Order: sequence, then C-alpha cells, then structure tokens
Amino acid sequence: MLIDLSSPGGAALALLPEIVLTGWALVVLLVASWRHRTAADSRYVGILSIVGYVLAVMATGWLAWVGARPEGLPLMVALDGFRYASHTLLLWIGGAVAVLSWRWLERQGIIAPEYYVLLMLATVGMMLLAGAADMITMFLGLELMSIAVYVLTGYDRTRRASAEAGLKYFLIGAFASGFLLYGIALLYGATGHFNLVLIGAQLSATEPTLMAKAGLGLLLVGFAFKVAAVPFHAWAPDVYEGAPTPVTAFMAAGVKAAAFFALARILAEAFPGYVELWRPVLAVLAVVTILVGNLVALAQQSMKRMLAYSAIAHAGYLLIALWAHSDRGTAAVLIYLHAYVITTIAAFGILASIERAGARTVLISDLEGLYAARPFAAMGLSVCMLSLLGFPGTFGFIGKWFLVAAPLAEGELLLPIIAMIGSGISIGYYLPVILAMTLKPVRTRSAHQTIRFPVPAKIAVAICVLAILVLGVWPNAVLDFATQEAVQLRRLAMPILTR
Amino acid sequence: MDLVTPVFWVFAGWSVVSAVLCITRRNPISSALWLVSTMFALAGIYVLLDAQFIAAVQVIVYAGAIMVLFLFVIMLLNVGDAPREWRRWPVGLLGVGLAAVLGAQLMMLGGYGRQRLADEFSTQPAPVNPALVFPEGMASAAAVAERGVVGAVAEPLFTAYLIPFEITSVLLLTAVIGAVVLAKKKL
Amino acid sequence: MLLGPSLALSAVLFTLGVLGVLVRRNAIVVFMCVELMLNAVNLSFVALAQVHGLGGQVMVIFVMTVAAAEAAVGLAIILAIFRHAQSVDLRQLTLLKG
Amino acid sequence: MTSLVWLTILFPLLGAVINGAIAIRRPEAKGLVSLVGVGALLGSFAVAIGIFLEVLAGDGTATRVLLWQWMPVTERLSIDLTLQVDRLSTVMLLVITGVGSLIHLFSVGYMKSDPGYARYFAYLNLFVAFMLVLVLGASLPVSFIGWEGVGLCSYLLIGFWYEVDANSDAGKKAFLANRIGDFGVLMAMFLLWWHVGTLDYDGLARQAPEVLAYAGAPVTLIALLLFLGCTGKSAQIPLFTWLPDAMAGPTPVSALIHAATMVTAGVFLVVRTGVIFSLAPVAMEVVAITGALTAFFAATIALRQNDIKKVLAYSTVSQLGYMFLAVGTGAWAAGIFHLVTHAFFKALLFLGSGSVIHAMHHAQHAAHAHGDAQDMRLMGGLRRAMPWTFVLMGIATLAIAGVPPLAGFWSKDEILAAAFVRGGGNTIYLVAWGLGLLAALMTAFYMARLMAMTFFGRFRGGDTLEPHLHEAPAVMTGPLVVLGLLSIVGGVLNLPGFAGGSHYLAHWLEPVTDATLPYLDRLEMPHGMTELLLVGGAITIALVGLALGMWTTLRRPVLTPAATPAATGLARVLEGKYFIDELYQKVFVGPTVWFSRRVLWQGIDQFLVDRMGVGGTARVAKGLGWLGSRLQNGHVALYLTLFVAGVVLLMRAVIGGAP
Repeated sequence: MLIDLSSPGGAALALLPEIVLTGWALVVLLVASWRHRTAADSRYVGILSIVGYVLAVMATGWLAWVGARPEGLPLMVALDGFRYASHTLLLWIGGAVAVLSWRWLERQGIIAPEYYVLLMLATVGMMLLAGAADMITMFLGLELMSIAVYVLTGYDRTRRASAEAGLKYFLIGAFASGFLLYGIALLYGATGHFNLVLIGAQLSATEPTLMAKAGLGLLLVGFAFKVAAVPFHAWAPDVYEGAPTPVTAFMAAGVKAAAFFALARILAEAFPGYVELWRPVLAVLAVVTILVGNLVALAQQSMKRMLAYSAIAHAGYLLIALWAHSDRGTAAVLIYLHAYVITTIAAFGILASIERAGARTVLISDLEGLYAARPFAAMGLSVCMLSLLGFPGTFGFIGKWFLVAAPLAEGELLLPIIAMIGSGISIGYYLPVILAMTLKPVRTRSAHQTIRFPVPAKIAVAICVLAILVLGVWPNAVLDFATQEAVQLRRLAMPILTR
Repeated sequence: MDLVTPVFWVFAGWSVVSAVLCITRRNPISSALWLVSTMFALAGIYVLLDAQFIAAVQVIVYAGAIMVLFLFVIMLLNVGDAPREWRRWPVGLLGVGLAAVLGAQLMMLGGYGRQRLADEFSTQPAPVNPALVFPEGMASAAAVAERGVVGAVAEPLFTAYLIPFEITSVLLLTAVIGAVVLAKKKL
Repeated sequence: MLLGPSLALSAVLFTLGVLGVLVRRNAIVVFMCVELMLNAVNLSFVALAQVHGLGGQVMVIFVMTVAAAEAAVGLAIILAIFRHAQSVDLRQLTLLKG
Repeated sequence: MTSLVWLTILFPLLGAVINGAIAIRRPEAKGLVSLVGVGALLGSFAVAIGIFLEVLAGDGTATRVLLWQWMPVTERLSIDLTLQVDRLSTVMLLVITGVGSLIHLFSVGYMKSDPGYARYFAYLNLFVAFMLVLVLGASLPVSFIGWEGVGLCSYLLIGFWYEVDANSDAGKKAFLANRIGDFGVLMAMFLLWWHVGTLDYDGLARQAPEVLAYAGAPVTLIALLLFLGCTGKSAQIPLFTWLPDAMAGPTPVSALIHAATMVTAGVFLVVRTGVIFSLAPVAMEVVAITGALTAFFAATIALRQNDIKKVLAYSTVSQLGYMFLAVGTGAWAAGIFHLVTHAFFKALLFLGSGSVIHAMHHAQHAAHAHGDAQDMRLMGGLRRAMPWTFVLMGIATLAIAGVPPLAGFWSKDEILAAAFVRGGGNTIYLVAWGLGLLAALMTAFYMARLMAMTFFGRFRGGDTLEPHLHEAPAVMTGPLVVLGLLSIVGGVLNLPGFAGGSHYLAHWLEPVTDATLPYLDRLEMPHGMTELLLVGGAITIALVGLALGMWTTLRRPVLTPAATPAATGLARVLEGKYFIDELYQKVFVGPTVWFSRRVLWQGIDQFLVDRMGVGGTARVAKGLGWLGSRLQNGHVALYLTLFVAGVVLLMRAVIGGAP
C-alpha cells in the first residue's frame, strides 16, 4: 500500500502506532489523574497501560501487513520493514518493562501511576527516533524519549541515589544533545535538507566538505552518548545503578536499541558517501568500547553495575556490525539487538524480583545459593548470563555469530578478533554469577526469603528465557525476517540516491 | 554604506562578553542575568539575519520565560556564592585546554561564506521535487518579503513540519507530567 | 549575509558553553551553560536559513520548545536532588561511583 | 533406524530435564532418578546398536538427517541442524552410549548417599546429550554446540561438591582453558567460512582442497587454530593443566568425561576435519610432536604422584598425547582405535580407583577416622579386601602398559609403528616415536607403581580402618567386569596381519578417512622382520617397565605422609646395593622427573600457565578493570571532561588536519 506522506491523512496513517500509543497514554493519564492514591490504583493503571502497547503492536502489525510504503520520498517518518521490526521490538520492551514494574513499584513504595504514562511516552519517543526519516523528527523523538527517561530515572525520589542518577543523566544528556543539535545544524548547512535520504543524495553527489564532516562528527558524538560507547559512557554505570531497576532495564534495552536503530538508519541513508570517514571512527569506538566495557566489568561487585558495563561492551559489539555497512550488517544489528534485548529484560526482571525495598543494590555475592532456594530464578539468570556470553545453543550465540560474520564478509579480520577477545574476557564476570548461584552454599538462612516474583513478571521472564533457548536452536523465523524483510534501509534509499 | 556589518560586530562582542561573564560570575543569579544579556544580543543578531520572528520569540520565550524559570529556581533554592565555585586546577585546566581545542576545530567553520557554501553544494538536479519536502529554496529574506514576518515561519511550520509540530505537543506534555511528578512535595 | 561571522560567533559561544559546563560546579549554572550551547546552535540555524530557506528557522522554534521542556524537567530534577543533599554542588553528588 | 538418530540425543536430554525437575521438587526420590538416568542411556545405547547394525549392512556412505534449518546465513551458506551418521560417528556413538551406560550404572552405587543425587544425574545426562551432539553434528557449528555444552557440563560436574572452594576453582580453570581453545575453534570456523564458504564436514572435505592451497598459509593457520581448540578440550600442552585439577569432581565423572569421552573430542575433531589437516603438513607435524611431548612429559609427572586419581589424570593426558601422535602422523584409524581401547581401560581404571576410594572412604567413615581417601601412601594390601577390583584393575594396568594380547597393546603398537614409518622420511616423527617409546616405558612403570602401592604390601591406613574395608556392591563391580572384558578383547577391532586380523577398524573407517589420501602418503605399515622387531621391542619395554615399577615400589616400605624419611646408616648402606636403581634414578628418572616437576609442573604449569598465564592474565585484566573503576569516581566533572576529550579526538579524526 502506498501512502502519501505529504498529506495529513497519509501522515496520520503512517504514524498510526505512535498515535495509538500516544492516545492511549492520554487515556491512561486521565485515569491516573483520578486514581493515584493507593497501590491498587497503581496496579490498575499498570494493567491499563499494557493494553496500549498491545494496540500499538497491532497497529504496527497492520502497517507491516498491508505493506505500507511511501509514495515517493519518505517524509518525516520511514515506512519500511526496518521500522516495523524496530517498532515491534521497542513496543515489546515498553510492555515488558511495564509488566516488570507492576507491583515492583508499590513494593518499593513508589505509588505514582504517572510512571506508566511516562513509560508509554518514552516508548513513543523511541519509536519516533527509530523510525524517523528526518533529522527534525529524529531529534524530537530523541528528546521526547530522553526527557521521559530523565524523569523515570529520578522517579524514586525517596532514594538519594535515584535523584542523583537522574541529575547526572540529565546534565550529561542535555550536554550531549547540544552536540547532536550542532551536528544537525551543520548537516543542514552543508546540504540544505533535514531529510535523511535527501541529505544522502546531496552528500553522495559532492566531495566530502568540511561542514558535512564536522556535522557527521558531532552527530556521531550524540549517538555515541546514547548508546554509551567509550569514552561517552561514563554516565551509564552510575545512572544504571541509581535508577529504579525496571527503568534500568528500559534504558539498557530500549534506549540503546532505539539509538542503534536510528544510527543504523542514518549511516545507511544519509552517509553512504562518507563510509571511508565514519568507518575508522566506528572501528576505534568499537574496539575501545569492547575492551573498556569488558575489563571494567571484571572489577564490579554490584549486579547492576556489572550489567551496565556489560551493556557498554555489547554496544561495542553492535558498532562492529554497523561498521560493516552492508545488508548483512544491518541484519546482524537487528538480530543481535533482539537477542540482547530479550536477555537484558529477563536478567533485570529476575534482578528486580530479588531486590528488597530500600535495600542496597544487589551484589553478586548476594546471589550465593540462589539455586538451592529459587532454582527457576537461578536457572533463568544462568541462561541469561550464558546468552550474554554468547554460548552456543542460546540466542546470544546466534546474534554474535551474525555480528562477527558481518565484518568478516567485508574482509575485516581485526574487529571480529577483538569482539571474540572481549567475549572471552566476559567469561570472567558472567561466570562468577552462575558460579555464585549454583556452586556456592547459601550464606544465611534468611537469604532469598524475601524474593517476590509477581506472576505477570514471572511469565514475562519465563517467555524471555524460553525465547533465548528456543531461538538459540530454532531462530529461523527471526533470521528470515531480519535478513529478508527488515533490511530495506538501503533498498528503499538507493534508487533515490543513485538517480 | 552598509550598516549591518558594524552592528553585527557590536552585537557579537556584546554576546561574547556576556557569555564570558555568565560562565565566570560566582553568583548564580549574576550568571543567569548575563545569560539573559547574551540572549538579547543574539536576538539582535537574528534581526540582522532576516529572522525577525525568531528574534521576538527569543526575547519573549527564551529570555523571558525560560530564564525566569531559572531565576525562580535559583531564588527558591537560595544558593548563594559558592566558597569555591571553580573546579580544582588540574581538572579545570584540562577543561580549558579541551574547550580551546574544540573551539579551534569549530572555528574552522567561520571560513564559510555564501560563495563557498554554494561551491560545495551539488548542482546535480535534485533527486526529487523539493516542493515535496517543504517550500524551501526560498531564502529567509524573500520569504519575509512575500509572506510577512510571521507568515514566513508559520507557513512551513503548519504544512511541511506538521508532524514535528505535533510531536512537540507530546514533548511538552511529557515535560509537564515529569516536572509535576518530580517536584510535587508529596505524591 | 554575514554567514561566516555568524558561524564563527556560533562556534565561540558553543565553546564558551562547553567550557562553562566543564569548569562550573553549581548544577544550575552548568545547566545554564547547556542553554548557552543551544543558543549558539540556534544562531547557526538562523544564519544557514538565509541560504537554505526557512527550515532552519522552523528548527529554531522546535529547539526552543525542547529547551523549555528540558528546563522544566531539569529544574525539577535539581529541586529533587536539593531536597536530599541541601546543595546543588556537583562535587558533593558522588554517591554513585565505582 | 538411522533416521531416528535424534532419539539418542533426545533420551538423555529428556532424562536431564526430568532429573532436573526431580532435583528441584523431590530430590529424595533416588529410585526414580536412577531409573530415568540409567534408562535414558540404555535407550540411547539400544538405538545406537540399531544404527550400528544398519551402518554395518550399508556401504559406508554417510546418512545426513536434517532436523531443521538453523541459521540460513546466506543463499550460499546455510547452517542446518543436521546430524551425520557415518562409520566414524557410529563408533563414537557406540562408545559414548555404551561406556556411558556402564558409568551411569556404576554411579548408582557410587553416589548412593550423596544429597545431590538427582542433580548429579541431570548433569550427567545432559553431558551425554551434548557429547552426542558433538560427535553426530554434520557441520562445525552443530558440533560446536556440543563442544561448548560438554565444557559447561564438565565445569558443573567438577564443581559438583561445591562446599570445597578449590573444586569450584578447578571448575573455573577447566572452563577457562576450554574457552581459550574454543576461541581457536571459532576463529577457525570463521576463517573456513570466509575461505571455503561452507562449514559442513561433507562440503569441507569436497571443497577445501579446491580452494585452499596445499601447505598454504591459510590452511595451516586454520588447522593450527582448530588444533588450539583440541589442546584445550583434550588437555594437551600447553592447555593440559586443567585436567588434573578436574579430578576434584566425583570419580565416575572423571571416568566418563575426563577419560573416556569429552577429552577425546579433540582427537575426534582432528579426524573429522582430517582433510584440512592433511592439507597442512606443518600443522600435522605440530600435532604429532605436541602429542608426543605431552605423552612423554605427562608420563614423567605421573611417576611421582601420590594421589591415585592424579596418577590416572596425568596418565590420561599422556594417552591423549598418543592419540594426537597418531592423528598427527595421519594414522587416523590408529588414533580412533586407541581412543576406543583407552575409553575401555581408562574408564575401568577410574571406576576401579573409584571403587577403592569408595572403600577407603567408607572405612574411614565407619572407623570415624579422617584422612585422604585418595592418597596411595595410605593404602596398600587392598587386594585381600577387594579381590574383584584388584583383578580388574590389574587387567586394565596390563592393557594400558601394552602387554599383549590386551587391547591397549594393539592400539599403542599401531601408533608407534605409524610414527616409526613416518620417521623414515621426516626426523620430527622419529623424535616423536622415540618420545612415545620412552613414555610407554614410564606408563608401565607408574601403573605398576600404582598397583603396587594400592594393592600390594601391607595396609598403611591404620589398623582401625582395615576391618572396615569391603568390596564394592555388585552394581559397581558389574560395570567393571564388562569393561574388563572389553579391555581384554578390545584389540580384535583392529588386529594387524601378523596376529591374524586384517585391520578391520581401519578398513571400516576408510569411507571417512579416504578423502585425505591424495594429500597424505599412504602409510605402508612395516612387515616381516621390522614389524616383529617393533612388536618385540614394545613388549619388552612394557614388561621391563612393569617389573621396574613393581620392584622399586615394593623393594622398601612406602612411607606414609606422616612418617619421617628414614635415612639411618643401615638404610643408606642397604640402598648402596641398589646401584643400578640409583643410577637409573639419578641419571635418567631423577633429572627427567626433576625437569617435569620443577620446570614443567611447577615452572610452566603452576607458575607460567596458572599464575602468569591464566591467573596473571586474569589479574592484569582485573587490575585494568579496577583502574577503570577508579576513574569512575562519581564526579560529573570527570565524566564531562572525558566526554569532551572524546569529542575532540573524534572531531580530529573526522575533520582531519585541524588541531
């Protein structure tokens, strides 16, 4: 189905998932403003918000099903398989985080159901960021996401750590968006356009110019911050630790995924002519990020911090796939993000259930003997660790495989080796978690007695863990989708660019 | 005789001096006021650059509303002069050095004139009809002459940029919800 | 026209904003320096809009909106941290580290 | 039947799931656990026999069973979950399910009183499932699932008794060494994919020779990387240190995983990818000499160990070295032959030692004594209390020492003969042959010493213990008897011509190994006089080694750890009489043992590999991590400065030319 994006009706149709989710968020906001006093109210709003994600997924599915394509140039929003794939994943993240937050918030004494509204609006921002075909939409989506996540990070106002995390994230985030904005301005100056494809057309037609180069650099800075690549990563561990755990999951999975989707789109559509320029930058960023992320993770005692550094390292792996600048690389980004996101959500879900109200962050040594007390939780977390490690038979392995294969197909050997070395180092911190849970006795009798795992969260985590295992040996559906349907970035942009 | 250039340099000097004072004053209130001063200078420059509407908005919204919010919060928190406002020397010096290098890199952009931009611009036939994107190709001055100061900006804002415009409404809503949730004394 | 001078001024102001962020300790002042950076970028947009048409000016409107939203949320966050620490000195906010 | 090969994997997998569930819900239901655990293996074994009969009737072409598409990477390369049944995988299938069944059965008795009974069987079943994936996989990635999976299970089982910290450390070490090796396999896989474009064993055998130049750098690199993986998994120099530590796990685990099956996976992989190796003669030499060196030095280390399981562990490393020597010379069948016979007699030795440890442990328990149940200096004279175990371990000792007509003799002789023949044209192989010969002597020596210290002389564990020593129950001795029979008759698989056979196994494997023939000179096994000389020499060495071992051990009382070394005048005088022994000790054994102990074991293994290598790397990495962690001091200023430094560098890279 061809959609004319220059007409308001067409634009509304193209943005249906976002509009549905925003509309539902307004409904939920109305409900939340009437019912926001008790824990029951909070739970009620939580359930209500999940309906919104389901509706938005259905809208996305409809767009994908009718095969919506832009009539001519994609204006403001993209209409391609990549967008539908990213939307599905992002909506899924939002829904899963809402499920994980359900009852968790009340247990931590956070009774303010606006939380779910902000979560939905942040998801809208992520979708706009990932699906934007225009720098303006992209910037506004990014800001919408960021502002909502700043608030969510500092949401647990009773804890100083949460407020501090919010402030740190906010200050550095605003600082970074200054750079991003400068980059957009310079690209606008160099090309006269905000539209990604038109920028790509203009940049491909000329030799690299100073203004465009500077714009590219500043743009990369902005995204490197969002994906937490070294040396723009320093905020991540602090913020991940301080934020409420479901929000941490949201940041580690959603924000990172959305930023990578957007970066993949920008590099593919706007900068195909500048490959020689951004490739070395991405390579260096990837190498440094992999090494620093993995090494520093070794020294961590807190689970959340460890996962934060591990998330940094995973951003490094993903940069390798972007480096490849090929359909295979884009497919690898999609597949790896799916694997990473599912695993991260499950790991943080289990972690959230272990946390006690008001207690300090969970240390790795706190997990000792978890297997004896809570075998399923321990097994689930073990599967997550193995998947993050890239153990064959888990979805993580499939993701790593494609990730490493992408630059190899381009004839690059060093980056895959670095990725594998990094993955080798990562045994040093993933393994002790499994070790602590399965091979160490329980420290005290009272340990693990306070674990509260609400049924919906349990189901969500169980689905994730099963998905990791099943997709590890039977990933065909996802792979087919990623390699055939979703890799349409270049395919849609190329005819316009080469004309 | 061209009056624009000397006036521009006056405003430029004003804005730079205000900005320097903004980042060096120890009292946050002075800093905020010097920032307002910078914004006024910029508004003046906007007028010179054929962006009269933006200049007005800059004064009303930015200098007027946003900075008042800042002042309000500074007064509310009542944080006076910090005993040692500056960062310690090694870090501070490193910051100055880094900023200087960054500034030198960005200053290279100052070499751009209209001619250079036009030279670097691709003269290839545009791949698609620009009218599909937004009615541009019409420079600021011409647009103002044709549609008036407000109309020049309003036209594209409500046609080509309708989607971003609607997104900003969601953005502001989010900010309001967030600010209320965070700042309320009791939830 | 003044394209080159405007871009240079924009770069200077942006750098001053970065410098302010790097050397100041007061969270509110740091945030104000970020606002200075955004203003500098706006100047670039306006200067470039002279050549490329009004897209740049429209973008400035959006940036101002974003700045307003950021200010609202940012100041609320600063208020929240002030309630805990009785200070907005960034040097004292080192609970999270390691 | 062949199309049902997936059943052999499914049974143990189901067993693992069910036992895992029991471990969580009702860990006390041991009867059910045994039924499921052993039943799963027996089921697999039954299917394996069915497959074997079918393959026996077939003409040797491989049957590929497609389970489902796994990773459709490109149109060109699609990796499917395909199992491959051919003569090689059938041999492995039979060994794994057969020996596995026996060891599962043995475990029923051995682990009876362990609280983690259900968990143990769940892990063990899971291990078998992964091991079968490894040998049945039709492509490298599928095998790699099993390859990593067995490593994980091995690690879980080594650390099974997690109350002891050293055990979980040993598990970690094993996992780490394995992962270093896995890095090699992964790299080799990617390189193969890059160069050849396929990872199917079938496709590799067909396409690799066309794409990869004989003795070229790429194929050599690939082969060496694959071999790096094998050294990790099969405990060869330099990655052999984890295997002796791995003995911390339950003894049946040592028998199954660290002797009979998992550690031989490296040998299997080399044979499977034989074409690649045969294209890289340098890599073949490396494999052979590494195997020979490992065989030699592991044997020297075993000479002076007092822990019964440590002796067997080093012996396993040494025997694995023989297997690599075999495949390194291109004697694929000999390698597999030794793999099979070794599975029989080494499993028997481990289970026998398990039976001894079990008896010692129970005796200590009954007498309320404490002591090391594995220290041979505290044993002695056990042949009276444990006649069955004694006889069976004796058989295994003769087999491993290479006394005809037991199984070990034929396979070891085959390997040494092959190395000797290759040595005719290449000195490296002659050196390898010499090392192998010396290792054979030492093997006989330390095995005789083990037998003598354990079963002969008088009991040194204390009078209170002695009445409590009993033979193991039938459920444990039963599997021992079966393995004993196999150790005796296992040689018939591949009897050479002079003994009335026709190298049956070698012919049986020809469909698999023939692909390497164009690149590898056919081994012309020696005939007539040379052959008889070689055989005679091997027998002599075995008998001399055994006699020396017995003699030097029993000649004077074995000192218990507590006893002070007796060095009185009379003893010295008496010792003076044993001039030959002293000479032997001083000139040959002494320096070698000193070298292996001080340099290899303490120097390289403990210091270089453990402290500097594994431990050192870990410490350096941790130190760097700690440094990075300190940089994360919570100050936003520092974060922002780092940020801007990044911006400056990035801009410098993108713009170029600017400051």
